[in-house]
Amino acid sequence: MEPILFTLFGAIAVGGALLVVTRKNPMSAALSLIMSLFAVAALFVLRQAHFLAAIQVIVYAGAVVVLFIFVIMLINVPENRLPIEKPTVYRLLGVVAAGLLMIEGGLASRNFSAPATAVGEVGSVEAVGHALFTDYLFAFEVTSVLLLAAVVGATVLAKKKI
Amino acid sequence: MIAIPFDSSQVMQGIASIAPEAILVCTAITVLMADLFLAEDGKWLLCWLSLAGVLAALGEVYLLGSSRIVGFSGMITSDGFGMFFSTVVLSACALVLLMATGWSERAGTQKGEFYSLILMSTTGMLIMAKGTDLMTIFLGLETLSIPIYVLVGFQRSRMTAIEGALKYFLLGAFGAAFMLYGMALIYAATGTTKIPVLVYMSVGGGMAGSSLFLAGMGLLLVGFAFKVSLFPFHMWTPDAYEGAPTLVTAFMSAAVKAAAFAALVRVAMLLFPGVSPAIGPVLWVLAVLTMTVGNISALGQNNVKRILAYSSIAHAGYIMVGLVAGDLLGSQAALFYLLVYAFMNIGAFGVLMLISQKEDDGYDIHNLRGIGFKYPVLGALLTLFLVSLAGIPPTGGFIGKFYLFSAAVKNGYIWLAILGVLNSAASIYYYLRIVVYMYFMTPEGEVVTPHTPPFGYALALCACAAVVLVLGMIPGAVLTMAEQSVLSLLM
Amino acid sequence: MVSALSNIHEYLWLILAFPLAGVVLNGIIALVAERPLLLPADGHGHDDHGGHGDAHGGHHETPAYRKLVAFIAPGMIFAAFVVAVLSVLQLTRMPAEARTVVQTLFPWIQAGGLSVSVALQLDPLSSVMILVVTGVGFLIHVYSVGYMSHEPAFARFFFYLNLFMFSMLTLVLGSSYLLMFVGWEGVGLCSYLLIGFWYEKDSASTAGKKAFVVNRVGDFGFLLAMFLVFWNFGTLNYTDVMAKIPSLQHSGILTTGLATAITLLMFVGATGKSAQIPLYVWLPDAMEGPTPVSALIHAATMVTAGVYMVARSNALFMLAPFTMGTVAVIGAATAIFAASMGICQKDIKRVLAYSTVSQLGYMFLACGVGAFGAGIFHLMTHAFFKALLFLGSGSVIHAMSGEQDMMKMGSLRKHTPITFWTMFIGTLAIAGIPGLAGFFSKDEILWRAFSSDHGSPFLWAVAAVAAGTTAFYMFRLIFLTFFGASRMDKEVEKHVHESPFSMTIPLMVLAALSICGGWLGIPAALGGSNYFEKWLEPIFEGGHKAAEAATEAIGHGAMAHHDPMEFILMGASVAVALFGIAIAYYLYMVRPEKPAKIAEGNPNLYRLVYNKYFVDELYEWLIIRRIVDWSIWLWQMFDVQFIDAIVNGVAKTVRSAGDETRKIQTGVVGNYAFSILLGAVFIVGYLIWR
Amino acid sequence: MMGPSAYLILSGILFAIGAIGVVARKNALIILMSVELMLNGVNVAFVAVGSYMGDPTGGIFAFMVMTVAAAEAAVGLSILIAIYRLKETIDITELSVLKW
Repeated sequence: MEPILFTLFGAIAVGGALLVVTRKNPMSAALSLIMSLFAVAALFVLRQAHFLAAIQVIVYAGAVVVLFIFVIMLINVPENRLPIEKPTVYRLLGVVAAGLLMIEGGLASRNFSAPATAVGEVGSVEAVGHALFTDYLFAFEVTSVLLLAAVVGATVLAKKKI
Repeated sequence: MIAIPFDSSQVMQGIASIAPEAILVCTAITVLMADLFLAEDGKWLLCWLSLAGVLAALGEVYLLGSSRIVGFSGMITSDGFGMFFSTVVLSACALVLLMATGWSERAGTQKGEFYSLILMSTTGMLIMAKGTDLMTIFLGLETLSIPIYVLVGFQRSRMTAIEGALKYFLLGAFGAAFMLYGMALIYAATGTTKIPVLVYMSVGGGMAGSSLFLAGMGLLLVGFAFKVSLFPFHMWTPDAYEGAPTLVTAFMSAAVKAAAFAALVRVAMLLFPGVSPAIGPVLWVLAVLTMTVGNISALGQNNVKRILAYSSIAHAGYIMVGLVAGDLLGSQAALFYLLVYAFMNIGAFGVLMLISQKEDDGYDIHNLRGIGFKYPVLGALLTLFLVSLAGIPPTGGFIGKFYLFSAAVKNGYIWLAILGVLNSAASIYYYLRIVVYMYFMTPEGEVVTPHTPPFGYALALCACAAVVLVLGMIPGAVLTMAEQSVLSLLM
Repeated sequence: MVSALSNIHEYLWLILAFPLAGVVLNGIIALVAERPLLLPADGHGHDDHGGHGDAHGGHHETPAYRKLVAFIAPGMIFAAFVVAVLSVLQLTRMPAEARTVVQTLFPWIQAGGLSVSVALQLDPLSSVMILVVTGVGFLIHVYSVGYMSHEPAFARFFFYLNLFMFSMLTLVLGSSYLLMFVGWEGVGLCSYLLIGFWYEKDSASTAGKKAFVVNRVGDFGFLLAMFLVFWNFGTLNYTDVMAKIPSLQHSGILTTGLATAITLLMFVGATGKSAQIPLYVWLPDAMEGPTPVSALIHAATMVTAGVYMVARSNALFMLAPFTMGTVAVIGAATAIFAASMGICQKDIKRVLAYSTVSQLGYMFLACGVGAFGAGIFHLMTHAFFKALLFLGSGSVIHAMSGEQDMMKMGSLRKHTPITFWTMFIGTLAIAGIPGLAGFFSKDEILWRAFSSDHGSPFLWAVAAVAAGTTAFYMFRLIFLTFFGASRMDKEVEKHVHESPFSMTIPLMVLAALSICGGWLGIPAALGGSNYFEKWLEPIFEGGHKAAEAATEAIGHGAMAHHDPMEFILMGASVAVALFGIAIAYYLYMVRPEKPAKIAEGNPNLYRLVYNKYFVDELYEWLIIRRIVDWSIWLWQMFDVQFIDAIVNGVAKTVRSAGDETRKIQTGVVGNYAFSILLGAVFIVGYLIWR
Repeated sequence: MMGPSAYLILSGILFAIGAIGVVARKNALIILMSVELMLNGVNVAFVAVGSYMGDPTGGIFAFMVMTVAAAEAAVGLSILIAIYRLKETIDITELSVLKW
């Protein structure tokens, strides 16, 4: 079952990603991004990472992309003032370079193999929660500083009057 | 339901290992709160409050000393290496805050947000420097970067500032993604992100055959290279440096670079030996290209801030020479150089901030005409810092370069040393050019009137000058300290 | 008193401390008292003086601070000189093999296997250097008090000058290569500051920049040599390096190849500092600085640092025959080349500048043939007579209200007798007239160039021709300046005056030294004892021993001192010098006046005489004019166009490369990201496909 | 049979597509989305490796990456807003005052 679902959701994720980088209108790009993120969430479920799948949907697709959409509507660039993007040699080179990186990553990943013994109940809410508040407590605490910085920073830059 | 065991001794140990960071975060929050209650004419307190916090953190670093404290299941370690870089980062932060006392008023940064962002960024730097887990390094990197993105664009009504912020942000996120991808590949190859375990697995070339691990190391290197601005990952540097408020530029060039190099040195000293035949040439090429491109690009610049930005790229290349050498001496030299670099660069920016009347045009080299003789102290200070950057004795910059290049020679990288010394010789040209403008060019019209630095500012400049000179004449103690800290890393 | 003297070597640091005190005091005075000068309100007065401040009439009250400076600056140097003399005197009382005193002041760097202390080393070689530096330096300081008396930035000038003395003494007294390098950079910086002292002159600041940039090329060599020494010897102290040579040779670490690499790199450094081909270009331009600076830095002391370095490292150089050959050939080539360019110069200081380059070539020639003692001997005598000549030319310029063009001088002998006589003595000395200082040192070099194992008749011939050329252009200078009819501007002529005593007394002292200075080293062939060479022997015998060990040769024994060839060569070189003088006399004393006079008096006779002189015309046209033309051509083509073009061309190329490199910085984020992506692709690709 | 490396390869593909977006697009908003895409690709790798290895690190790392991504998005979007207020454009080719 997993190969089929993997192929399906993998294809949706890649398709959504391709749409993100090819859409002219940022709104369609944002919606494609949601599609891709949902597909990735499904892949997380396939890997028994239920907690992360939920977070992916709630935080990523839910909050982050909504923020994007919010900003898109806020600044609301008219269609005719969107940057004009034509295929150029430079862009082709960019695609080629990214393709090379993909091939390199693929070649390196090809011989990845997991130990046969591995059993994964690591993605459940309980397992993640336990790890998060024992071994990774520090990381969890650091994110609070990170988020505080982001909040302060976003306010400084975006509020009308400082 | 699995109960989470509570081991108070471990918690205490963990808190001890991050005590300086905790002090900084508390100060940051206090500053934010105080900002709400202070009247407009009382805002100057914020700066001193932040400074007090930084000094307290610095004191705490020394209270902890160089003894090894492993905190939070090996996520972070306070040791001699961490102490050295905490010293560098916190002194850089303290100097910048001292300068802010005389500068924020007119630059419009006399705000709680400004100081708390600086403090949070400093926290991130300490975390990055002390992190012994790839995750900690990544989180530290982000915690230091996000406030910096904002600080670059802090004067958001200035187009260059906000443009610099955008560029730095987009590329920073892009670069961080590469680093993250590298970490993922390393994790895939080894099943762990803890550096000590990685060392155990990779020592003696245990992982040298794994292309997954190699690719991961390469991408990790890309991430670091971006942060320390090595060619070809350096392009954001001049733009972000030019756009940022100069105080932030000084902070970035000294502290961010030091923190990023701290993590890079840790990784390079511990993990690169396992893959050295593969990664050695890469580092060699990066070092040479970075020096050359940085120096050559600086030659024709007319904006002093940009000159110093390119010079900072070149200096990243010099420091890489120490990493290419790859032994104790090389890393020791790199550490020493980062310390000196922090002081001389902040000093140079500090003097320039006084001379320039405003951002952007204020940093045109022509504004320096006639400064040298009219304001001899400022001129002499700037000359001292530039001489040190150029690596001329008897300054700390010379000792640092001497060590870096002799480490290269010692390890048989003769050509690297030759190219390095040649580069250093070429770099004299543009440092000298600034001095020439100060002393040997007659001003067209009035000589600009520098701002009179208040006490704190003057103190910071004098401290920079003193450190640069003292490290040039009696560097022994600091070199020993650098040696000890690298040794504590290798333990 | 006796007890204080008996351990004077414990006070060696005073030699550095006195100039340093001068630096501090003059710096404070400059900051406090001359600060108004720096402010725009007084800017006009500054400009008036600064432009060509060599000489201005006008008498005004000397402010007290200037008197103080005039007392402190030379006083400190004099104090250092006294300490130096006492130290050297005590050194002479010690047994020859124990004449190395090292005084450690404080540990400097002690980490990573490198242990360098700030330590001073007094030995026969450095004793010669400190005596020359402090002695000549003191005289030049005294002279400067008079010469710069109209300069507004008086204290600043002496601040730089004392700083220079401090750096130079660090260079020669330091006990390790690292300390030498510190001094090396220090003197470079001071030289640059002093060349550009009158920075309002564009040419002055450009010249300063050029000096600094060219010197960096040299420093590059020095630094690399230092790294190589450090990693193969594990130390940078002279005594340790010399002591380790035999054992390292034995263990096969110190091969000829390594020695060649180290010494060649050192020599690159020396060519930069000591203005040898191809890095000599900065020295003639450096004459933009005040004349005492030219005398002190660009003639007597700093430019000889390269020679000192080579002599200091003689043991290493002796191990590298290839380097020795290079040093000798470059030295000889520079000697003749620069001398030939001195022929056509019109500016009195530029003549002396080319002459300095040429004389430095002699010193390197001496080192290159293994006669380090002769090189240092010439260094000393040259310091005397060249400082004298420069100061004399300064006195002339002073008398001429700033005019430097010799074509606008003439007949000054009557107006400035002391300057004339002292400069005349200096000229005799440099031309190698027997009995004067230059004769003994130059002759020693010529003889060793001929007779030494590393020498050859060819080197001798080149050096001898250069000696003749030197005599020619120096007498040309004397004749054009002091003899003949006056070609001065009427306005200038009214003000011509002899310089004050503060300027003429140093001239007289230096003239005396130019006469007697050579008597220290009268060769055995002339019945002398060559005390000077014996004094330096402990320094150089190590090198000879090492070289013998390397070649496994049996000692050659003492140099054949009574070779009759020595007398023949001596006579030949004197003859060449006299020939040069004769040509100069003929061309600049006899010829210029005769045709004109005769033509005035009797046209017929004139034609006759003209025809009679036709042979001479032909001769002159064929040979002498050709030589002068050739000299001009050489100067124009090679110096001005070729070398300058190379220096400027390299600078320009690098800079335009920089402008191109910067262009990849398009300002568009996407392109920056592309660069990052490409970098990542290359790195990862290399790592996995390697 | 699909091996565990398939997830890594998919992760590489998503990462590369994101990189294309950053390099080739002019619209700053879309560049920002592409960065999110890259981070997302990395997350696939972390989660898959973690679950195959039976190690919680991967999941936690992915969790941290999401947090960082959210923070970056917030700051990045506020920079864009500030820029748009000042210059009314989000075209990066028009935002190139700083160069050379």
